[in-house]
Amino acid sequence: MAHDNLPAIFHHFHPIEDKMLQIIDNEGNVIDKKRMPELDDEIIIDAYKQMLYERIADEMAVSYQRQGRMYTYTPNIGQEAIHIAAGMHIRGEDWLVPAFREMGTLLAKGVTMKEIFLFYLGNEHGGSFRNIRNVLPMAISIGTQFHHAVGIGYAVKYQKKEEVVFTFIGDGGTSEGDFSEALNFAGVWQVPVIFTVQNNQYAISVPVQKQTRSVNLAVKSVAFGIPGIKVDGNDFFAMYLAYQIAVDYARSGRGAVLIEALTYRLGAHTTSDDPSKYRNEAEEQLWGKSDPLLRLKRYMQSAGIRAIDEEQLREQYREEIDRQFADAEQEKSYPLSDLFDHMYTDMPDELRRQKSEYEQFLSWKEKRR
Amino acid sequence: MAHDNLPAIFHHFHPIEDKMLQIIDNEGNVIDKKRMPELDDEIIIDAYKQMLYERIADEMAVSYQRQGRMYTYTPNIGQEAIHIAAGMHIRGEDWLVPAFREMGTLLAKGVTMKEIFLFYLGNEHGGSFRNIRNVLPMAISIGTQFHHAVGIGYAVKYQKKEEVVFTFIGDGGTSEGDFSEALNFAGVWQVPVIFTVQNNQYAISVPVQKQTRSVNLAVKSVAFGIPGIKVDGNDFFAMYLAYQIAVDYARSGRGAVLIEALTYRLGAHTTSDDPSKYRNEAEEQLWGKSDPLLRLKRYMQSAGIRAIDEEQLREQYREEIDRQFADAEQEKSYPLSDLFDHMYTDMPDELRRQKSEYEQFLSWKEKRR
Amino acid sequence: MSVMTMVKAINNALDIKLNEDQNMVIYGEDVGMGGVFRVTEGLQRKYGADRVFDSPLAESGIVGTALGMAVSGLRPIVELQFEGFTFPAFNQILSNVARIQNRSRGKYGAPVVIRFPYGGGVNALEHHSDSPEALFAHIPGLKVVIPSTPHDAKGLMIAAIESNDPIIFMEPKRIYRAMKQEVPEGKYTLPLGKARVVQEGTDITVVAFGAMIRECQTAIALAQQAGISVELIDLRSIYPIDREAIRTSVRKTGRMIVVAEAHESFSVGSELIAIANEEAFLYLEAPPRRIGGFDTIVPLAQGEPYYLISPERIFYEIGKTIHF
Amino acid sequence: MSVMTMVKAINNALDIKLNEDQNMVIYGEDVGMGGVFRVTEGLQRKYGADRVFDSPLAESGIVGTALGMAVSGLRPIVELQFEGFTFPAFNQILSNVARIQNRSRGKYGAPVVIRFPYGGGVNALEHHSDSPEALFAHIPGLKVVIPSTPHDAKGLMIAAIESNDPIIFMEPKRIYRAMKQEVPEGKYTLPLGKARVVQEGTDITVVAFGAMIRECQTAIALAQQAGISVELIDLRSIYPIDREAIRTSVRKTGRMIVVAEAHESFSVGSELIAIANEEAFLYLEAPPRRIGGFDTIVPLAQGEPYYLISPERIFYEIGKTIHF
Ligand SMILES: Cc1ncc(C[n+]2csc(CCOP(=O)(O)OP(=O)(O)O)c2C)c(N)n1
Ligand SMILES: Cc1ncc(C[n+]2csc(CCOP(=O)(O)OP(=O)(O)O)c2C)c(N)n1
Ligand SMILES: [Mg+2]
Ligand SMILES: [Mg+2]
Repeated sequence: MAHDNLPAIFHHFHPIEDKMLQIIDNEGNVIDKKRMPELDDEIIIDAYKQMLYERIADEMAVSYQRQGRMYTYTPNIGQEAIHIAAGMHIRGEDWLVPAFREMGTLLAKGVTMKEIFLFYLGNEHGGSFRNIRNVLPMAISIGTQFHHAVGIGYAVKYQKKEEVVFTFIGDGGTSEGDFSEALNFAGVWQVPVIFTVQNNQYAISVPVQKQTRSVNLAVKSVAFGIPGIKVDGNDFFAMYLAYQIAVDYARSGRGAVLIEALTYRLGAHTTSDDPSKYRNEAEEQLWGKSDPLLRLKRYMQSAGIRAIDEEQLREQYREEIDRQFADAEQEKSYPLSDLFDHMYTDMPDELRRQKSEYEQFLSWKEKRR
Repeated sequence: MAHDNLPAIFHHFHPIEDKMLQIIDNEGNVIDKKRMPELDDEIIIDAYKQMLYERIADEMAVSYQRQGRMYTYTPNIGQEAIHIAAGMHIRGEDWLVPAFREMGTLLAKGVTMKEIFLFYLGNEHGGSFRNIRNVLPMAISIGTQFHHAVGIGYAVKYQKKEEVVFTFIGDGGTSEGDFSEALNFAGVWQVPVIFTVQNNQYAISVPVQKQTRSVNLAVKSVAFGIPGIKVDGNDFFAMYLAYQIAVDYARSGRGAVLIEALTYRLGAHTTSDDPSKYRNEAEEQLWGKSDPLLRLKRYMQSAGIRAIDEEQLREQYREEIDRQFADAEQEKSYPLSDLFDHMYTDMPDELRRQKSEYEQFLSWKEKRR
Repeated sequence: MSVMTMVKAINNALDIKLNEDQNMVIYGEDVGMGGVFRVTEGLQRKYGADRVFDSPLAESGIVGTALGMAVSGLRPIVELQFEGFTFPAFNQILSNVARIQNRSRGKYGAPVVIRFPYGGGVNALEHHSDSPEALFAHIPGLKVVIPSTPHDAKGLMIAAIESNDPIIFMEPKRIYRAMKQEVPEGKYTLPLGKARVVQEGTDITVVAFGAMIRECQTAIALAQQAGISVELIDLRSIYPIDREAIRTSVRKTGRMIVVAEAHESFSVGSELIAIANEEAFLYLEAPPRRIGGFDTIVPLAQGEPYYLISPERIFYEIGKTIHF
Repeated sequence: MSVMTMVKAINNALDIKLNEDQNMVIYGEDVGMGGVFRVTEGLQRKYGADRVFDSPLAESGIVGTALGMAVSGLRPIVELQFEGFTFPAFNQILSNVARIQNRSRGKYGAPVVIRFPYGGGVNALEHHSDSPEALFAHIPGLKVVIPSTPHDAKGLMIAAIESNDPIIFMEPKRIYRAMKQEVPEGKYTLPLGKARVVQEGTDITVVAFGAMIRECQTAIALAQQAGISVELIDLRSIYPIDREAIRTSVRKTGRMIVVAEAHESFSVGSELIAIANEEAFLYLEAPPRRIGGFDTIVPLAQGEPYYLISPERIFYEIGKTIHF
């Protein structure tokens, strides 16, 4: 691992020593002044607003699902600092290769809540993010997305572009072969990919301690010759700094970076999951104290940043989200051709035949009525 | 990674520092007296003889193949110290889960050359190692064997046995997802498995530098919370010591170990490969100086160990190997039922039908003559 | 007797065998807390975390380690969380689980049961609605089993666990809890590789399995009203297929349709049509047909009604074959 | 025109396209030095190591990264070393390569060619003699192509590279160098999805592909001596299958056998019999049959003669169908 110009932070927080980059504590106090990113108040306020928006969208999605208006849903609650910090660094031409729990970053890329809702309402048009450049659909088959990110990284490099690829995975996902293979390819090819592991402590019911015996997840980078760092994922500033450094590293052609963002899934795995089956409230409450929104708000208060009218904001966001959901709910036309049209760029006769046979059945059915 | 009682050597040679355990140098001089295993002369002579036997068997196999008497063959030349050192630690009840380039360890387990030849002569009976307990057939699908070893390790632990599982892979194989997954399972389950990576510098034509950017291969253990060590694989004593420590660690229930054995594939990848297409003679000659047989012989000479009559031994081994090959060549009966009998413990009618239809064809063919 | 859903019946089968055989272990993702469908509910508490446990999230590892356990004396049952996540394990299944017996000339067995929910109709995300049985059935060395009722699920699962061959056990998730049935409380097995005649009839043979049996039954009621007598066969085993059952029935009825959710091309339907030709060509009065899914990705919830095979569609196809 | 083996013809196709399209890259294990069968020989020297290169030894990575390249503007051709080593990549192929177009509603294409040698008859170790075409053909979203001559290999490969859909390109390794043929030097394509009538005949249709075409030709010569007129169809494309070619031929001859090396159950043969029934039922004079490998692991060299399909066996089966 010949790390020319490896930023000092990767030495200082070498994951083998299991140190964690943290800038503010749970009370919002700055504990690492030297590393505090210099951000205008307005940027911090904006970050908080984005986190709040993601939080509210999640809460509402869960309630739509409870009302039986949406199938399943995977909430992001507690992991917003990661998503918004990433979103503040991702450029329009950069690539986002998501897993399925990084809504805030999708929104930052320009994806709309309507599209996200449409996806969970069971329509592929929602998952395609049609109008936004360089975002892949969510990856359900865990781990596979890491290879796609590396391949995009290769293309970016080959085409001598300056794009950076952001990709995400969960703590559970680090056990999949594809995770390791992809980091290995990224090391060998030296591609501009930022791999984020959102270590939210659980893969559905399985705690990270049963997932791996490594000292942390960032240290997995060592096996593949890329720099890695463990970061407090509930600390917006730490995540902001980590992405700043990683983006700079990747964009300047030095290669890939692995970021472990330590966080906690405050909600259920999906709306069909019941966390009380496998974890206790005490634990949830403990982590609740590290809620990234709470921490950032406390920081803002103690730093004397202009107060925002949160109640009014919440109201505004709720309305906005409700509107998007209503829009998505209305878009319920799903023609038969949607099944066939995108299978191939050039539709085989076989599919044409199957479709037309089915249409015959439909007209028989129509007549029968 | 809570390494209670981690033997000091794993700290001293922590792979992140890229140090290598080495006890004798290319000239056979002891360079690490403190770690030199205390071995009777007769044991050292025996080790040398086993290495010699493996070398000669390889040379003869290659020549049988050239004579058109055998299909393909994968020589082990240059990697014998690893195989014999492992073989000297593996007990009758221990498990051997091979890749396909560890002949000396197979022989130590009791497998015969005849069986090995029979396999390369295209008969599954050769690959099954029928009479030897706890050896799996060679693994052609690279990486998959690591999971089998871990599963066996789980069974051993579950059944409260004291067996240890030895498994092997090449440097190229470390890129496969299964390699990483298996180390991860081994870490979590703390199973008695000794993983050896034979880093012979090449995966067919691909040099290890194109395989991974990690500082060495032993360091991959760090990603999965198991101890790892890089060892001079052409140094019999270093390998002997490494296995001694690893076996002790695993057998006492402390978990798995990863050993990177640094070596060189002095021969071709298989008999259909031509290394001159991708590497130069200078490199081969350089590594030739580190030939494990040469190094051990030099040590034996300078340590004043009783000389063996190598010419006579070679003659004796050649005859013995020729006899085994002749035996294998003669065993050419391969009844149709061999295809069907072992597919299921309880043969489905479908297979019976297929077999009997084929027999009808055969008797038609017979009559047609 | 006790009234059980399919989930409960499988749970009961696992319970009986765990109790009986100390060498049996069960693991997979989230299996400890009962699995996402609660099929392993309560078993960890009862049998301990060294026998019923969570594995890391890696399907190749789950199946590959199971093979290692199996060759060294354990009898592992592994759960893969959904059919769509069997594919990271496909290499271990095809290259090793299915082959170790033959590769070792019978020295090592592979008594592994790989079980997973499959099939559509549950308004799920991608990879949660597929029916990949044909992929497994084409792999020599495996047996592929699919139950259609709680009763069958229990008897077939116990048989699968007791078999010394590797079994792919596919559970139609759509009917996991959709029906309840009286199921004997004790141990019983059903033979692997044998189909069941669900209902006798004389005009046409309908072959199906899994969740499609119910749909076929509804269609058959429609057919009956139209004066058509249908024989319904539940395959139960996709490999080996019960050739004799097909032969007997198709020779009797002269007509066959196969109903299966999977993509039509290269499907169980194709195989059964080949068998019908081989076994009953001279008896065929109409071309045997397959009613399957399109050769498309199974759509998300809004599009799924097109993809799913409705009783009405089956009735329509019965009519077409009858009036050929 | 130039006399070429199939290896040379594919090499030539790759060369032409690399030269034409800067966005095309080729990689895989040992591809840099030409690959174990020398199909990519000389290309790295000519086009540089950023366009033709070795990858780490990880098939899932090879295919998964290719998909990433494809969605971002490159046109990757990847080599998997043998058919037996496609399975570590099976999940990437099935879950992503085949699906990204549909999943993204056409926003992202997947112009990936996945090529690998397949099939028996070369006295190889395990995993080097299989014919898994049916597994790929059952996956919606893929096209599966198999050439049987150097000429076809070149034309189909260029068409595959130019296609915007993902292609599984299976190369019958047994005839890689076993035949030479005049092949045009310039660029040409053959349509994907269309079969070729190799030889016209009136008594029976034989459908085959890949290395089996040659064996069929030998068998047909025997049949001719016995006064049987055989129509030979080379599928060329396994998915989509050329239904029209089957219809036309079987309606003419009334008889069909399918010859394919793969395990018989759930095979291309099964699919073609289904199609023959759907398209030509009333014309069938004998049951269409499939001549395939057993449902067993392909044996090592000593047992392989039993498994391989000889011209004599094909002739025997032709006779059985003719005299049904
Ligand atoms: C290959 C694969 N296996 C299994 C699943 C089923 N599954 C969905 S989410 C999940 C847990 C993921 O945990 P983690 O990676 O930590 O991500 P998180 O859900 O915590 O964000 C599992 C097992 C899947 N989607 N893909
Ligand atoms: C899964 C898989 N992919 C590809 C191959 C083809 N193959 C056989 S040996 C080999 C190289 C192996 O290199 P390495 O792991 O370093 O072992 P070595 O041959 O050097 O002992 C390859 C690519 C294989 N056998 N299995
Ligand atoms: Mg998680
Ligand atoms: Mg090697």
